[in-house]
Amino acid sequence: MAENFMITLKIDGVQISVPEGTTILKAAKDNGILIPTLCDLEGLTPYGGCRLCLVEVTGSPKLFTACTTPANPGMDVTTNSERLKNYRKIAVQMLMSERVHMCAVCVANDHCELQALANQLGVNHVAFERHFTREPIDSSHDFLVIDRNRCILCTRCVRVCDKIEGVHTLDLKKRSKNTEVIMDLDEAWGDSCSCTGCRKCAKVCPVGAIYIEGEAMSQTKNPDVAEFITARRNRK
Amino acid sequence: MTTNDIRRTQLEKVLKKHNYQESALLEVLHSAQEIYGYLDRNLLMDIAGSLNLPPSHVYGVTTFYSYFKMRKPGQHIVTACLGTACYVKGVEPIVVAIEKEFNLKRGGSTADGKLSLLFTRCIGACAMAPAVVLDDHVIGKATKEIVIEKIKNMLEGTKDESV
Amino acid sequence: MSAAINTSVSSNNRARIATVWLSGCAGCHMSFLDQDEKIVDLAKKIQVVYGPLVDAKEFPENVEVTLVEGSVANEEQLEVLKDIREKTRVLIAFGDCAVTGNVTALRNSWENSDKEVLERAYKSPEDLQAAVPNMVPKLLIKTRPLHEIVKVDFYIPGCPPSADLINYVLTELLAGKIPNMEGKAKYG
Amino acid sequence: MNLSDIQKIAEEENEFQRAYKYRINVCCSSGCSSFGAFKVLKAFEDAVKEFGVENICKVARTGCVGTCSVGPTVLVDPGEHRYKCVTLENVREIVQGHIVSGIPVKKYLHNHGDFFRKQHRLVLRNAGKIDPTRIQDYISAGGYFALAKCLANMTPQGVIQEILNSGLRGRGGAGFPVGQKWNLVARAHNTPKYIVANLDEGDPGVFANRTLAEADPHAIIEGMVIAGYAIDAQKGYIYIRSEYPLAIEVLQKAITQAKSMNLLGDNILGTQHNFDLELRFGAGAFVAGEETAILMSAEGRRAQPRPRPPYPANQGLWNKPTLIQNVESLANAPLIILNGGTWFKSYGLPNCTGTKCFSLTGEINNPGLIEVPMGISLHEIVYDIGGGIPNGKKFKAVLVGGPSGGCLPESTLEAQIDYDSLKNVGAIMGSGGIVVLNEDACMVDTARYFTDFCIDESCGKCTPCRAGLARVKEVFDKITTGKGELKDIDMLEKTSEYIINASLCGLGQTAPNPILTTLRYFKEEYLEHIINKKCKAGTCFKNENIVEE
Repeated sequence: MAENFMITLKIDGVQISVPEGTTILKAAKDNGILIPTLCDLEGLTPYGGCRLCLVEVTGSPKLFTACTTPANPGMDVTTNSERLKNYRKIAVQMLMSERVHMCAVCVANDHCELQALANQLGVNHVAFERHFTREPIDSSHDFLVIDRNRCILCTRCVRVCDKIEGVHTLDLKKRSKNTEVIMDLDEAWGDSCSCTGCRKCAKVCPVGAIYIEGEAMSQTKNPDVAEFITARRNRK
Repeated sequence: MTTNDIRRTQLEKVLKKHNYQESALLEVLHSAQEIYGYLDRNLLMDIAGSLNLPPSHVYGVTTFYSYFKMRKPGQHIVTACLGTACYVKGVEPIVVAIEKEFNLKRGGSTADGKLSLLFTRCIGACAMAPAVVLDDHVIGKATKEIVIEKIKNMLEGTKDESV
Repeated sequence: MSAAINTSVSSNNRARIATVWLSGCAGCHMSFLDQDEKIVDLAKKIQVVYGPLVDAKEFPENVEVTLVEGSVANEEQLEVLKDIREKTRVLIAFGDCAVTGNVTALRNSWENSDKEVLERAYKSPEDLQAAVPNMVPKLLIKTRPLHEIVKVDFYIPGCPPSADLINYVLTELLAGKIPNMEGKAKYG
Repeated sequence: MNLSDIQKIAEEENEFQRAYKYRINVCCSSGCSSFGAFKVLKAFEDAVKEFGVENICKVARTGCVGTCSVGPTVLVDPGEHRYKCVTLENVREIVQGHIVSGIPVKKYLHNHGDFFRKQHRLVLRNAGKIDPTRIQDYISAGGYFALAKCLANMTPQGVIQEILNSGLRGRGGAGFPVGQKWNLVARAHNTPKYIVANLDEGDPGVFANRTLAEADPHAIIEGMVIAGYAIDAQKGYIYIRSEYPLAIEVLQKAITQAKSMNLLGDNILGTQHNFDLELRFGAGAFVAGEETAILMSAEGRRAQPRPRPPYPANQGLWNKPTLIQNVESLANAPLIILNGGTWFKSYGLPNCTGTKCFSLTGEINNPGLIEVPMGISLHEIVYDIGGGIPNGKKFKAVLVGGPSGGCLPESTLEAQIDYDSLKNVGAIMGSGGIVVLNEDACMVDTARYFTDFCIDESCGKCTPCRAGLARVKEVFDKITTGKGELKDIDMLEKTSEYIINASLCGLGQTAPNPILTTLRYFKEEYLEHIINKKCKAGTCFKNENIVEE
């Protein structure tokens, strides 16, 4: 593999060089340009679902997800135009209106990536009518709890369970707005035979959907776990 | 052998035909539904084990596609087509009439389990819209009177010779 | 934008400001008072003409800015808010309940919550005589944030919004500027 | 088997068929069979025997004739006499009159007006003429000659060049040049390569692909083997909806026959070329027709699209280079190889060549399956081929391109059928559905219906499509129950724009088309709903529609 082959591109007017095959998101991040994202997480397979990392590439009318699009030589990428900012605000509002996101009463208050993003982008209200889902909270597991009313369907938990822990306890059921995260055959978490209780799902959850009973969020949240384990595994 | 064993043998044949390949999941689910009528949890667990797939994956796939049924359907099934042509030509009043006449809700079955009312997004019989399917038989250019009469005949077991 | 405050209409060159307390816990008002010494500067520029902090019975005409705390949960509040909107030039949704519904809207997940909530509050298994009093205003089917009922000019999220943020927003508006909320406000 | 063997089969078959003076083709496609076509077929066979004319009259089961609304239809050759609404009772009369006495039975004949006059049947060349369950029928009509020609006289690059010359563009909706696509896959380095034929016709109101498969399955198979030769793929899948049992049966039979005659499998026609074919079944998911979702589904997974790049031409099925092509595009290939790209270009427009199949339905006199040259106007389709609106009603709109197409008013009817013109008026080619609405239709409700469809069919992966469409639906619920406000129109426009630009796949990117086109052409109806709380069509504001929160 020509992993040291470097390519040069422009992001927000800055010339940068990255190894071939790097995604735009990573290329930007490594050069101090943070593109917002909720579903992407280093160490996991890119998903491209939340649509927050959309960027403009000069010469194409289409928008590209920075998390899945590899940086190409000579690319001219804009990450923060007014249009993109506006789209990100809409995306955050759609996520906040889709299920019950009431920060003040959420276990992840102050440790939530959706909340942080709303604050950062200046989303000071949600223009869409809010939806109040009423999924029962599953606290049947010894210490892991899932509140699907707060889930944003980023599938970080599903991917970390599959790729990093390797047990694939979690997956999605149904489709469209009825999509939900499930354990095994849609069992109560406590009845799941395959779950190892590794807690990684809670660590990577960007919101307060999966959490650990009786543990402070500051202690639970550790999204870097996926990257960290991947790096350790790849150690020669 | 019990019926269940016979069915399991049939399913095993299907699995073998597909070489127990993970990628044949949809085909296996199709066959399993044909053999058993619907896909219950035990069956899904069995298939997951046979294809060496995580149960959550199998469940996720089964529930993604609307063709797969996880509940036992009624003895007879009425499927109304909700395609554009049928909608334009007025399938909705027919559905309402069926609901009223047989006292069941869309997507559900009658209390005695004899009749289910299901939906499909277009069976491709658009030139004869609106279309309603009774078990495997398509009624084209349906009206509520015709459909209700045919359902009644079907429930009474009288064979309809006019088609 | 219309949000910039015009101080010239008031007699003493101070902007006529009102605060209103709908379905909320008064925490936002507490935070307003929590501006400490900054409130002294602010007081030189504003005149509070209505609200829980002052003794006025009727919502006056020609109010420049109204800070509305809390969501709209019942029919009375619905009328009050519409009245305020008519008499106010700049209406600010003040705090999470006003902006999102927050805790007060959690009942929206339940069907019939407009009835059940009252029964839960007033009836009890111990006292079979207890009943929902008939002078309680009828609850709306769903608790709503302000902007779903009337036009809102500005939003200050937070549960409660920090005193500094309140001060920043008011100061900017009084200076005829539009506050930039990026990275400043915080839900929850 | 080789070319001369094929020629021999064709000659034998032709001779066999020439022995018959008459041929009765009974359409047994899904449409007609729902009116009992198979029983009619049996009745004809019996009647022919009864009258002792089985030596001069061949009764054949065929695919779709086109006039699906007057089924079961029966075509008697020579002379292309079409009988409509044939029932078991008048079969004997037709045989007696037409075959025994030699006089067509006028009272049962179908007066189809101009239905066929403006059509050009290239893809549907054999539809209604041959028995789809007999490979000999296909061969006698010139089938598999193109494949033999490729294998014997053309290089893979030569085949691609011919397709490039023809200017054929993908018939699945997006209109990407087919030759270029083949080139991309041919040049991809990785092996093995795959072909996936898209027969997941999920658009409600569309049945063109199904009809093709039921009427002429070998045209699809031959196209796939040719494509396999051109791009060096040895394995293909036909991804077909499970809602099409008859098409599945016909295709399965065709594959078996092709295998037994060495037209599929190893060393096809005695050459080095191998190509194997399997069916894959969909299971009721519209989104599975999307290019990357179909791959997920064919791999046995949830049909959730993934972002491109990487493109399937480089990383498709099991991350190998994959050619995904609509079956109609594939069925064009044998014709182009046989007659040349230049010949193909003589049909349609210079930049948009050939023909396109449409299913024409809704409030129209002659609904059915049509194939028209590119460049024909919508007006000609609706009024000349379709015969206008029945019951003296007025035309209101035509929906072109399925649930994510556009609702076009009278003023756009002069628009011609090609990818760009349709895009200009707000519609898309889509998979070829044309639904006509008359004055009784409510356009707000129509847009709501399509939004509803797309919400149900959204895979749920990306935010704009999953959450955005649901928000849009709420606005429609408001408007159609009398709670609409003027600002809702603005909200519809802005949200639609966001969904189009930010969605992951074609479903989300086109789902707001009906909303935007109805807003563009029928805004007054929205205003009427919002301001006057009135629905002229009487569809909205009904109690049963009101969703009380």
